[in-house]
Amino acid sequence: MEVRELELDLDAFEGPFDLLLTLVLKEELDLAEVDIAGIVIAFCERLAERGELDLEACGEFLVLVAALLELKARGLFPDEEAELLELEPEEAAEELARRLAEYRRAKEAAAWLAERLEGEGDRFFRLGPAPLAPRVERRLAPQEPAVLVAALRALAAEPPAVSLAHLELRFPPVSQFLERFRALLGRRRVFDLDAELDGMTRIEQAVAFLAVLELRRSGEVALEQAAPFAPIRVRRAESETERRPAWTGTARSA
Amino acid sequence: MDGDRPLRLITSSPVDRLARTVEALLVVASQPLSADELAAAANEDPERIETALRLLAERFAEGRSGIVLEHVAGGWAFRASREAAEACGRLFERPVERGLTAASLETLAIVAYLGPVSRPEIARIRGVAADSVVAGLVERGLIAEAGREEGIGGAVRYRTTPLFERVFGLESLSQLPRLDDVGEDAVEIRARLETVAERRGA
Amino acid sequence: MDGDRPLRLITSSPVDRLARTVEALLVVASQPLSADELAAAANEDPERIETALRLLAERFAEGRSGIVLEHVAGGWAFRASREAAEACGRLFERPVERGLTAASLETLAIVAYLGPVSRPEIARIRGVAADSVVAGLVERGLIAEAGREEGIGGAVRYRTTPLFERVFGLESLSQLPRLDDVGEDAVEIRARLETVAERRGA
Repeated sequence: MEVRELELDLDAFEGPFDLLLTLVLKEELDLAEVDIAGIVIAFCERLAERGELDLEACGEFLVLVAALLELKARGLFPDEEAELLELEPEEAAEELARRLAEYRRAKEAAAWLAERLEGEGDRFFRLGPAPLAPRVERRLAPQEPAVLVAALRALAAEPPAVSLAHLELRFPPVSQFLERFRALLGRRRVFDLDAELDGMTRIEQAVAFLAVLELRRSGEVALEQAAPFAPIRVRRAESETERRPAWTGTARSA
Repeated sequence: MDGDRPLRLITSSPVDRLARTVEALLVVASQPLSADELAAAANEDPERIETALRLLAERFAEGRSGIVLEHVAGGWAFRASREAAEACGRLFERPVERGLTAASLETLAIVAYLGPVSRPEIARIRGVAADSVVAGLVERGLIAEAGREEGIGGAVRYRTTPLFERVFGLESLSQLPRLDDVGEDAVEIRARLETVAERRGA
Repeated sequence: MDGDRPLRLITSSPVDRLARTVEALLVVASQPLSADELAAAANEDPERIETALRLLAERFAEGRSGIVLEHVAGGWAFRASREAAEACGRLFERPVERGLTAASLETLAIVAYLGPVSRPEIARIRGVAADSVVAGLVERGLIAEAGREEGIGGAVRYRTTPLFERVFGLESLSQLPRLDDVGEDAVEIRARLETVAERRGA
């Protein structure tokens, strides 16, 4: 049985196994799209049809599927993928084979450790201190009582008065600007925000901008800006629906 | 002691075999083991365990072996012989420490001036949990438990130890420097510290 | 071994006295002690310690005593004799080894052979993220942090601990078997990949 001729019928690929492998190695097929379990099932079905165990084919197949899984796992590590994408398909295949060998080695070492652990199952030893071990002596050089006095005085010292300076930044209420802009829109259909903000402190400008956003949210105005950093124009909303605050919705009128 | 009697170390006698099992159990244990525990582990009668223990007590006796079998509260355990005490001391010794951390000093000062005092009180005055610092000072032998606060489930209280007095060169706690600017006695000092701590927290 | 030769346990010979000190040190130590550590604690020449250790290795040998002296993890330590394993198993747990999964063993193997090695490197070799497996091994004390990779923000690297050597009964990491040369293996796999892939191209 030739593994390379195994016919596959997957979502992402239809054709013989060796073509799939070629496309993958040339990076013309994204492995993320390939259902590797589907390949395994196809192989097992084919094996069952033949009714005999073809050990050589199984070995071949396992190596190839392991290679595909390794390639797919590579997708988990984007940095690595970028690094590998720079490789020619030829080099990528070589790198892949090297990694596969490395992983196989780790598995062999793990198997050795497992066997070793099994063999050491009858070796018991104490973890941690002995029941009647001497206490670990932590010796302290002679100390001056003055350090104790200093420590307590520091604890007894009044905490420094908390500075309230930062609280003196006074924020004018947003409502103040809401009223001001509503009044303005009562007289004019549209105004230029930058012109209105001119002469205000930075904090006032910030609060005024919040007020404009609030008017926009409630549907009372529409905002226009030709380009980033271009002047913002505030336009009175035309229709009744446009003016209705979002949270009342239409359900209420129904 | 019949010190010159030779002991055959290898024998196939059942008691010797049991003694070897008990030796093995004791060298792995991190707690003393009672005769019952040994019997259950060895799958043997407690009487035969007692016999094995007697044999081992003779073999692992002070002056005869560096490993000494000792009967302590809770059971049997191996310890180092007294003749090896100096060597063991060197094995467990750590370099002399020059000073204490700020947290340890604060805690130690509170216990020295206000003790006996509980962990929750120390935590209240310092404004941070005191558990690991208190445990560290207990381990170093600078403070020790001294009863509990009154009432059911009262917290453990701590006081300083004679080692504390030695390290700080004091003959007694009454020799601690006075802290009149903070308070005239423990009651005043405590009140002052607690007031400040509350204000700090606020 | 000349198992039936009687051993006098009490003698006043200096080597015997030193052997008793070494016994005492080993029975209270929490980890294997190197000849140098034993020499420092006993305040003796390392050569005389070696002599004492040889004497003790004979006395505390498998089959002869329930306490066995072993050379492990770069030092000397007592353990229970294997013949007492069943009794020990009834009394003691083996928390370090319990439930070591295949993934943990693979990771442990990678750290043992390639360490110090970082988590990303482990992940690259195993093809899956290694975070929880590494954390589990650190918690068991089988691996530990060992600096960082070079460069700013380099990944933490890990190596195996003396406990790893002790659990697996290794005198040192150099006792790990040599594995097949990676190069050859890679060539073989490469050849198989190519025969399959390039036949299609033809």
